[in-house]
Amino acid sequence: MNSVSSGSRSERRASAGRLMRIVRDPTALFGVLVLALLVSAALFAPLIAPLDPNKQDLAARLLPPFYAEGGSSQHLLGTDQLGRDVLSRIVHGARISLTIPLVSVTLAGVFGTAVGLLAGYRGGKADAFIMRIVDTLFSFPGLLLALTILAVVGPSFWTLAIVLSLRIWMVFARMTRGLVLSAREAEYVEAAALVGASPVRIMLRHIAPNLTAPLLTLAVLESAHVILSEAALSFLGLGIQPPQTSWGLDVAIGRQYVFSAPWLIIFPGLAIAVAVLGINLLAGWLRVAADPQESAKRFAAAADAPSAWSG
Amino acid sequence: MIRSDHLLEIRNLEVVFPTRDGTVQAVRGVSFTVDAGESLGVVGESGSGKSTLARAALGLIELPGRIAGGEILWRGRSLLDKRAARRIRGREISMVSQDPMASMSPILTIGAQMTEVMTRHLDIGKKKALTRAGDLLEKVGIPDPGRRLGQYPFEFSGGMQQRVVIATALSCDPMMLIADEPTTALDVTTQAQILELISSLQKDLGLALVLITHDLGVVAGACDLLKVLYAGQIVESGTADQLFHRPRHPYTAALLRSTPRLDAKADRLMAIDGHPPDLRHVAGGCSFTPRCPHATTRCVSASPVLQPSGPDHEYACWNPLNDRAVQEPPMGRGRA
Amino acid sequence: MGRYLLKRLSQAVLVVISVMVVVFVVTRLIGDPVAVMLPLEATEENRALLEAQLGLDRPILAQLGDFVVDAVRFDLGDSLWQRRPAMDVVLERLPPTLVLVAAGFAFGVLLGVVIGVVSGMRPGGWVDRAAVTLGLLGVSLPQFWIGLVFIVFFSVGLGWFPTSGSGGIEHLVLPAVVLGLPVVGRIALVTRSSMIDELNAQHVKDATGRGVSRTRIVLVHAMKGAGIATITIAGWELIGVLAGGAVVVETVYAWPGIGFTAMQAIERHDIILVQAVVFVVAIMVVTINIIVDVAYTMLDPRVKFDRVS
Amino acid sequence: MSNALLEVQGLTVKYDVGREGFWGRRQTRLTAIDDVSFSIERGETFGLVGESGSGKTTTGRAILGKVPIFSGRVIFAGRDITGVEGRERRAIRRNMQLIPQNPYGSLNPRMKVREIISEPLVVHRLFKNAKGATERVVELLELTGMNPDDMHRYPHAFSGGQRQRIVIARALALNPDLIIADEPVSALDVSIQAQVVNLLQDLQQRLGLTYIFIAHDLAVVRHISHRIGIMYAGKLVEVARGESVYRSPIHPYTEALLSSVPIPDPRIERGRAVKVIVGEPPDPIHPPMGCRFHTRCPVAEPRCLDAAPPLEARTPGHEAACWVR
Repeated sequence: MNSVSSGSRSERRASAGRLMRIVRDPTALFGVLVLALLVSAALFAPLIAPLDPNKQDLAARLLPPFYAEGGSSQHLLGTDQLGRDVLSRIVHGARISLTIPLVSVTLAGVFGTAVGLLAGYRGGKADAFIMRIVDTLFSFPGLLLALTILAVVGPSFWTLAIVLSLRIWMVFARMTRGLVLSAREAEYVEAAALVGASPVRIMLRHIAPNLTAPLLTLAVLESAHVILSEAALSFLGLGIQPPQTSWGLDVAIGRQYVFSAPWLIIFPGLAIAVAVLGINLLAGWLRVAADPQESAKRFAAAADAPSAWSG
Repeated sequence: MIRSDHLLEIRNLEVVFPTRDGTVQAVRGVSFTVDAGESLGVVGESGSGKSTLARAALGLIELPGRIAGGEILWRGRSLLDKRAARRIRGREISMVSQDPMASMSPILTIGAQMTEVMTRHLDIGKKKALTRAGDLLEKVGIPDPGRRLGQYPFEFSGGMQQRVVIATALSCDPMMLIADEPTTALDVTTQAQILELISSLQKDLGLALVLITHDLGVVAGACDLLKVLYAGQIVESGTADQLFHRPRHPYTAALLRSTPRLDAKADRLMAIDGHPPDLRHVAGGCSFTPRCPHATTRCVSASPVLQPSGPDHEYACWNPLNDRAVQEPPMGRGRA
Repeated sequence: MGRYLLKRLSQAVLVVISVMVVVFVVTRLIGDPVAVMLPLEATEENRALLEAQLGLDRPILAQLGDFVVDAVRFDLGDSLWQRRPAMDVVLERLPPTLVLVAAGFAFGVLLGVVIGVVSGMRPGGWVDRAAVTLGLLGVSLPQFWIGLVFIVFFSVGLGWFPTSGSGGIEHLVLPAVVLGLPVVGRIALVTRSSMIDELNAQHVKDATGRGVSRTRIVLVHAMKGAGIATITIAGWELIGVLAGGAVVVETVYAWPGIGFTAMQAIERHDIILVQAVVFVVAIMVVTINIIVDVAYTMLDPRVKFDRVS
Repeated sequence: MSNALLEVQGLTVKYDVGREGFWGRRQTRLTAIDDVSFSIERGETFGLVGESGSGKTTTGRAILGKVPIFSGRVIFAGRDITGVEGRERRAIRRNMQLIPQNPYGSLNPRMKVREIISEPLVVHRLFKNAKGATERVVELLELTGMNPDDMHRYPHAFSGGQRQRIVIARALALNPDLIIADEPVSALDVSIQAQVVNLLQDLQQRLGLTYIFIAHDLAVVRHISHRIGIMYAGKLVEVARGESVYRSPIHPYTEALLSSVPIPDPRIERGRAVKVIVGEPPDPIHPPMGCRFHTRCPVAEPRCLDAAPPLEARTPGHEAACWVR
């Protein structure tokens, strides 16, 4: 009724303008840059990494980073107990630490979305049955169960990726179902049905476009969870196994030298933290950017606060 | 202190709301007064600034909105001072808003919400406040108040909820009641009940009433004086009789003619072409010009100001309608 | 209400059974428990003996039946490592975990709610920005890493707290704080955003218009509403702490709880003991779920009304 | 009544709203509309008025086949279309269209006006795609008083009144016989409301449309309708020509409803004795026995509690359901 609501009727902005706005949002920009850096590190690891991550040099064992006494510019972040270059290991570790979330989230996203679509669109008994299973899975003791499974089945890249995707597919299913249900309630969907549009057309033309942005945001957010879970499992010895390397595994190995060579845990851990923070910032921004109502609300709530601060 | 003999005096009020797509000038230089016991109707369509005006009068404009100019005086004291406004809200001026369901907290009992105002403003304890709350409920026509006080808003029907909101508004014996679309969310039979309640309370308690609505029918019975708002400005103001029967501003007249009436069957409604202006980009001149059948070049170049035309009557128009062009029902015969 | 509780309880039992069936399927069908448990040099006789001992030579459905019946009787078999009932081991190690979880969770929720409420009151201000940054860090930093960094910094560097083990309150501080950090983050972010929603709700604006004081609006109107939203999240957090965080933190600090025990059991290939831990944690998880639901019902009159009628 | 375009006979709609009893054995049903019968002639506007929960919207939706019908029949152009589903129902939609209440929600924000208006044409294969239907879209936009260039814009660029014109253009795309307008102007401002009401009247004259005009605003309904049906708590209580309803209402509820509507004229309003009816509409899950209005009726008698009065003709063309009057 008041003039504000009638004044800001712009529900949809061109996506080009949306992309431009990320540049103006410092936190989102930070997230994007961090991710770009890590992704390119993973893609071009052999080019970027100064040394071979598995090359041992027992003469140069446990060298401290460059800034500390005894550190050298050859090993910027020091070396481990076998004389391997920490920086090179981190750059290479990005490959596994970023592929695992990519694979797990893709698996979970595709499966979860399919299940959610089925539940949301069919409704009735099928919906009730599926959602009962999903609810039950939400009450499972997550990490502990994953540990048990990995202990029995044996950890490998694929078992790890699958176990991690088993822990999160329900999130996609629940969200997809919710989105489908609320989109089905939309008046323009009913209007389309009333002019005689077929169910397939309604699904593809009117409902599906509402799913992409939120699901993409969810996928970004869930990959942060997967990175943390992979790191924790690898740290506990049930994730990535040597000679492969991941950040969590490096921390686990460095743990034995925590008193004498703390840089062995500091830097790989920092890599995890920065990656997850970057993803979380991006997800926060995406959520606001994808939802015009939300962004208008934020604008009203905090005149010029950066949108990603909404968490 | 600025002198004012009126209960409420608003001078040249300007309220703006910055949005991403530009700053909305919601209220643009509005001045008026309300005296004790008066009943004033403020009529306008959505976006006319009527709700903003109500909230401004209570010091309730929230960021990013702000009062960009003017003065609001309550019995001579400025309400632009937040602390003064806080002292007066609920005690001397009360408010009833559009949607009673949204107006009360869904998770607190009616009793808790009625007494919290009293224990703050009146020097009484919780127990006394509760007794008083029960009396008030009875007064607004809610049976079995003792039991009702322990219930939550969702256990009441829409009409009953609005009665509770009214009772709460009256709990500290205010001098003025601002009712912002108090019956818009209600059914017509309930609306009749609530309007009757508000009118009788106003007379019994000697309240000043400011009734804000888009519905001309609602103000016709309840208000003696009227202000017509368009695009954030008062375009005409006067007694209800004057405005309903001898409107001078073309917008007032057009509004009356485009309203269908139950008591008169017209072949055709006289619609106003176009739509209200975008208040983010206000052009000079009279805002109604693009929709006005009597507009001239002068209307585009210069803004008319409110000028008096007889006791209690003002309008802002360069080409006012003839005073004798009496608008008697049934109206709107013939083609647009 | 009675019908609702009954329904919830039967769902809880169903969840615990499903968890155990999953564990059963994984251990007996996908994995080979005997191969996992026996040392590499074990002979064929050792193998047969263990199979008979575990009842693995019987038909799979009979095994499942035994497994479920035993679980209902709280008898999950003897731990191979400790050579006594696995359930006894778990129950013995449970109190330290409960102490740690209680301390970490309380720290997380209290600090998280305070930060969330304070920052939600003035979104966009510097307090809010600091709080949101803290919240984001809380959910972004890997727990095991923070644990180790704290050891390096507070134990080795400053010498304030012991590096590991249990004992006095000084042993509890670091693990509890580390366990609670992600909870602080998420609770703060959720409380903040529901505070913002509540404070922008029409009923809060109208309460201001009615003359309700700002203090009462924040402390009663907004916080009660936000609290209802926070409770659900807190329930999820507690489950996460129990079934995830505790395992990691106990391992980092060698805290003698069930999480640490589970890791030790995994290292020793003691599947029976791992199963017992999963079983007990599953029971605790469903109990928390029920408690959260009931708390929700009691706090939100609308829900109560719906469910009773 | 052979000339009737639409005949509704004993229409009853019940919704399942939950379960009762400790074990939830008993299904709770809400009777949204109960034994509603009326018929509409070609080219006529039939107004359906009532307060919220009276069942007016459900009646419209039941005719459109959007809610399951518990009992009764809907006969459209001589054909029984009760319970018709799927492909056949989609074929019926060509002749029967809806104008919904909310002009903001009923247009897909991701589609351009051209795609929106041409969608019915495309789904009924009158044209291959939105581009092919452009000429017809231009025609429809002009018909509804819009600028043809508007078809390249998204709905958010338009005001409420313009959006409602787009909605009307879409409804007209297939040349339907019957249009069910469910509160088509209640979300609009008075000055815009008049534009849309006038447009609907013009279109009826030019295209020979038949309307069911559902609204809570009696004044608007009276203005646009030839005949009016008054609903209360799921029952049709009175049906008559607009003039008769206003001048000589029979049912006490109709009388109260008319008396509740404020007249925008202070001289009339001040002198008028409003017959305020007390109380609230009944709980639809447990409606009162007998006549549903008896709990609030000023003239109720003992027999009103015993049985529901049938809707009967009192004078030619004027039906009412009341024992007392």
